[in-house]
Amino acid sequence: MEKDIREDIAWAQINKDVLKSLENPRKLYWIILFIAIAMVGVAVGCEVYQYQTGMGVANKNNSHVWGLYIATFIFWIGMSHSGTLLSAILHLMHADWRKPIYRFAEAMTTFSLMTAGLFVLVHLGRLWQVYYVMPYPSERWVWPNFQSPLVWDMFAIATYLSSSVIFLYVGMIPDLAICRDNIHSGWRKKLYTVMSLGWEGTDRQWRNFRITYLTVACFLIPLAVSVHSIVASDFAMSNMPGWHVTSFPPYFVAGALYSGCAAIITLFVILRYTFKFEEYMTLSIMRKLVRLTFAIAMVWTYLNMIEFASVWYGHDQTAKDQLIFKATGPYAPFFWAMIFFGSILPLMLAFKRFQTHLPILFVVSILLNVGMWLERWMIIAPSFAHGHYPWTWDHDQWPSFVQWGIVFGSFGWFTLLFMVFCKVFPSVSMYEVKEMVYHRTLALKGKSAAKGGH
Amino acid sequence: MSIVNLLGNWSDFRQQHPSDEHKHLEYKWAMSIDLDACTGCNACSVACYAENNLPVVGKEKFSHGHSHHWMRIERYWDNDGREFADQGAQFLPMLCQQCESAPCETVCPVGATNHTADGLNSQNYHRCVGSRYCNANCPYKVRYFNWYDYPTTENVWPEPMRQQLNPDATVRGKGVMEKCTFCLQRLRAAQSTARTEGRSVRDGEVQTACQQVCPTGAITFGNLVDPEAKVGKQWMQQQVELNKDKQVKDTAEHASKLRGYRVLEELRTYPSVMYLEQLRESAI
Amino acid sequence: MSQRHLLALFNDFDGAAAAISELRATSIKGFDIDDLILKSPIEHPEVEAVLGDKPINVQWFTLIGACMGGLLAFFLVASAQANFFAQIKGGKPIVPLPPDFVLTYEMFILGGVFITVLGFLICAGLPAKRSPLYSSKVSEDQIGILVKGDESALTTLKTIFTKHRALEIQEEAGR
Amino acid sequence: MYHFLRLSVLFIGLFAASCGYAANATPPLTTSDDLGPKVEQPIEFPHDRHAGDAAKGGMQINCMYCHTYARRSAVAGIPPLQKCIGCHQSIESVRETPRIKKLFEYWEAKKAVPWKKVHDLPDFVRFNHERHIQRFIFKQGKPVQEACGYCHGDVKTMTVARRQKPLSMGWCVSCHQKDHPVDAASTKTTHGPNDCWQCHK
Repeated sequence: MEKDIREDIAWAQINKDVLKSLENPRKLYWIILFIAIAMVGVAVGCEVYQYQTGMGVANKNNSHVWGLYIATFIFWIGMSHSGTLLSAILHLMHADWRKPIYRFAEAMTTFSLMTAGLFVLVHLGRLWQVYYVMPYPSERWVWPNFQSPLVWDMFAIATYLSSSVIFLYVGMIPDLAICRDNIHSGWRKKLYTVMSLGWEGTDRQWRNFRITYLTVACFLIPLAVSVHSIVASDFAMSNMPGWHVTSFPPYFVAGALYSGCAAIITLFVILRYTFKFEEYMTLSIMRKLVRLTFAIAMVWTYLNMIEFASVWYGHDQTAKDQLIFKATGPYAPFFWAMIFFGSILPLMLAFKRFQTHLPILFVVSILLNVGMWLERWMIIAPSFAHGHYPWTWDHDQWPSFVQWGIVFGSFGWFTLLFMVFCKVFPSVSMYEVKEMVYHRTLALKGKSAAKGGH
Repeated sequence: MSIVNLLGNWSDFRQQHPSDEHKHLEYKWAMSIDLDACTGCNACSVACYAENNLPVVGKEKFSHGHSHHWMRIERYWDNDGREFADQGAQFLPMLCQQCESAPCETVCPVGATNHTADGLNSQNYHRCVGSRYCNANCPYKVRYFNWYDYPTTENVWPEPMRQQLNPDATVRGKGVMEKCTFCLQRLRAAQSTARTEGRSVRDGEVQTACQQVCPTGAITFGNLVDPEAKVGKQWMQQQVELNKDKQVKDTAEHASKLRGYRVLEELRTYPSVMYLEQLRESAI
Repeated sequence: MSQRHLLALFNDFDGAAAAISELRATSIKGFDIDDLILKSPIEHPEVEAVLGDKPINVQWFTLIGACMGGLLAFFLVASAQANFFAQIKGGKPIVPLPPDFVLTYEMFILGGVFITVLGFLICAGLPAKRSPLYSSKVSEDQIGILVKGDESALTTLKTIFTKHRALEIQEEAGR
Repeated sequence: MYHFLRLSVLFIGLFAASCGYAANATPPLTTSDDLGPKVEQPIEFPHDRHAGDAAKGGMQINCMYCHTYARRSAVAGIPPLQKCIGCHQSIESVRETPRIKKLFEYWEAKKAVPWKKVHDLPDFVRFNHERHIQRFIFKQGKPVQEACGYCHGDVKTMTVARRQKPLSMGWCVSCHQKDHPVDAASTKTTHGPNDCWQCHK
């Protein structure tokens, strides 16, 4: 039985190792950062062009009014869910192995939500009027339409984003105090001093911290589920064939956890290498993570089957036609690619030898996410290409380079935010790794004491 | 103020609109289109372009599906699998169905599209943020988005052409959704005149642009509340009822010979446009 | 009589716990056990237990915050729908409950989270100024006990700390 | 305790700020006396001379004598030059004043006076004069200058008309949501329409 973490790491060593990540990452870090900035540049260029000229340059049309933006929006929202899974659900379940990896997963939540938020803006025809969606007392006495799932989205995402940021921050306060104590000059010192709020690890602080962290974790779990259910309502509440499916909310939540877990594997591999976290992000933790991903992949596969089955056995002819269209029409290659990447490929993760093989996991986790992105696209596009009304059936549409460019750039934007975060803030939770080491030591002591007794 | 309003009118606000308690009082605008009379000449579509300041987007944008034809003529070449190619296509003029329970209304995040007291499905361009959810949820796909800034950067109305714009209808900028209004400007003018004279709008007093130009008189438009209106008589004659998602005549044991039907009415949108089926020689 | 602070650093929780128990057991003149502050690099409820029963009040903030958030949202949303500009959505009531409940639920959580964190800051006394004696070792791997006592009590306190193998004892400079 | 204070001050401040904002968000029905933006007209038409009170040397001409379309059409209309000349050709006493001379210059050149619009609404708004005049003057029997003044301000005291009211949507709504009596005799009240398409096109 391999260990999640060595119990003989000195606590001072943990501080040292993690604080080192704030100083000198491997060269790869800078390469990634550079590529990310270049990608953001592409997206910004495309967006400026689209903003100036009109949405037409994205090559959507009057039957395909939504496109890659909404698909990618759902993708990023979905990706955010696994951070909550790791930090909140596993916290409640006292799964100790989450401790070295939950911090960056939580950061991933925050930044992927921010990326998702951008897609809402990019998608809007009149992005300069976006404040109309906010419920604010206006001179005109006009309010947003609270019946619209998009307004629910706005509420849900605002709640989720602010709660995740708070959760991330609150959980980071003790670590920020460590940074404050160990970094002695520069703007970082000031930043950590302000952000650590004068934390000293007193009993009063820990006592309140514990209950606060637990409470916020309890709030975040139903929140995360509700957020993606609401995003699913954007579709399930409509009457389009292919969208009007009652199993969409759980299906979306499963897909969300799935793509999030895959993304955590990817980032795990990257961080482990660039910041030399081999001691903390151990292969044993990776194995648990991969098993979790595998389980969620199978849940997703099951719910996918359920969706197809309910469409197939339901007597809605349009929805049935829609399903056949997906599997055989112009979108068939993408549809089958989604099935392959989403349901077949993860079967590989069931084999022990792949569960800790980092290069393979890196590639596979990216492919899983490609599959999950295709899933979102396969929800959006075919419904527009084969809706209720025959007029839409012969309107072919292929996203233009503007759409692809912005989608491409969003990955750079996310990477940029994430990598900067990992350089500025401790991406491994120091105090919780100490707890983990401590608990292991206690457990070992207990074991040896029990042995001695016999 | 609002809370007092809320508590005071709670039971009223919990009623469905429109319902038996909240009927259309004075007006319920409706249309019927006789497909047997339609020759597919596209005059209605052209009239609509002229009346409502629709931009003519040109060949290339049209081929990308960026056209604005609030009234579009669709062609269907077959009917239940039987080929009628020798008789040419069947035509279906498609416009906003002004649904009583419109799928577009509930989903608009900013409330730019609502149900009016006279049974129209309103669309406010200046409130629209362009989320395009309304179009996504419209089963008929009769909402059109301004993909480009037609009046300015695209310059679809170069200088003397601006003189032909209808001042009673807005010229839309980029990024907003638009759709058929049943020629709202004409309705409001007629309603105002009638109101001053202390009566309701008489049947035939107001015509939509498409109706006005239809050479075969295929389009009938009027007030469904008015018992004298031709459109109401047609609906009655065809036994099509506004508030049903399945008409009694279709559920009868022997399907009736009546031609009236509404498009996709099983989706419970309760559209306000009734079509009269075309009779083909070989079908008789 | 002027009071001074004393910070003792311990290598492990056992030593610290033993020291606190002894402080609690012996009554020292000029020193109140409630003036004792335990500082640790990780949270440790077992050792905190020896400090005696200390109330936690964050959950009351949570309750109030969540309820207020939910109520506020419902009334905001419903009365916004029912204002003069009551816009009819075909086939729906003006104040439809299911969507309003969705928003109420979201704001319930938002209010809960925000007020909980506010309560945390208030209850934990954050943001705070540094206490008079602080060692960065506490954020690393040592357990600190900060006591405040009369000058006369300091010697006794020091003896107890030394007895339990304190690594280091810092003393606030006398005034 | 200190933190309590700091936080309380912050939250009281935030609350006060949002209250202030909310209070300002609903505009008052009438603005203060300050006149709106100045408009340069080709001829400084003295509204006070034509429509003002007799006591102040005005002629108390009914608004709708010149703005004749107001009661029967959506727009009030600017009177044609003929209307001005119709009276002024027989008013010898002011015939030689500079403004009237200018008026006759336009007349002889057969050119319309290029009046500037003072009360200009956005293109997407349909304001129907007829409906408001019918309702307030003919049904309720309100004095003409009062009814017109709801939106145009106290024109009879101005020379060149200026925009006194904000003419914003919130301002329109603030009147529409009030209960107005249906006609002069009845006690039944009703408010203005609140459906978007009544005013927006």
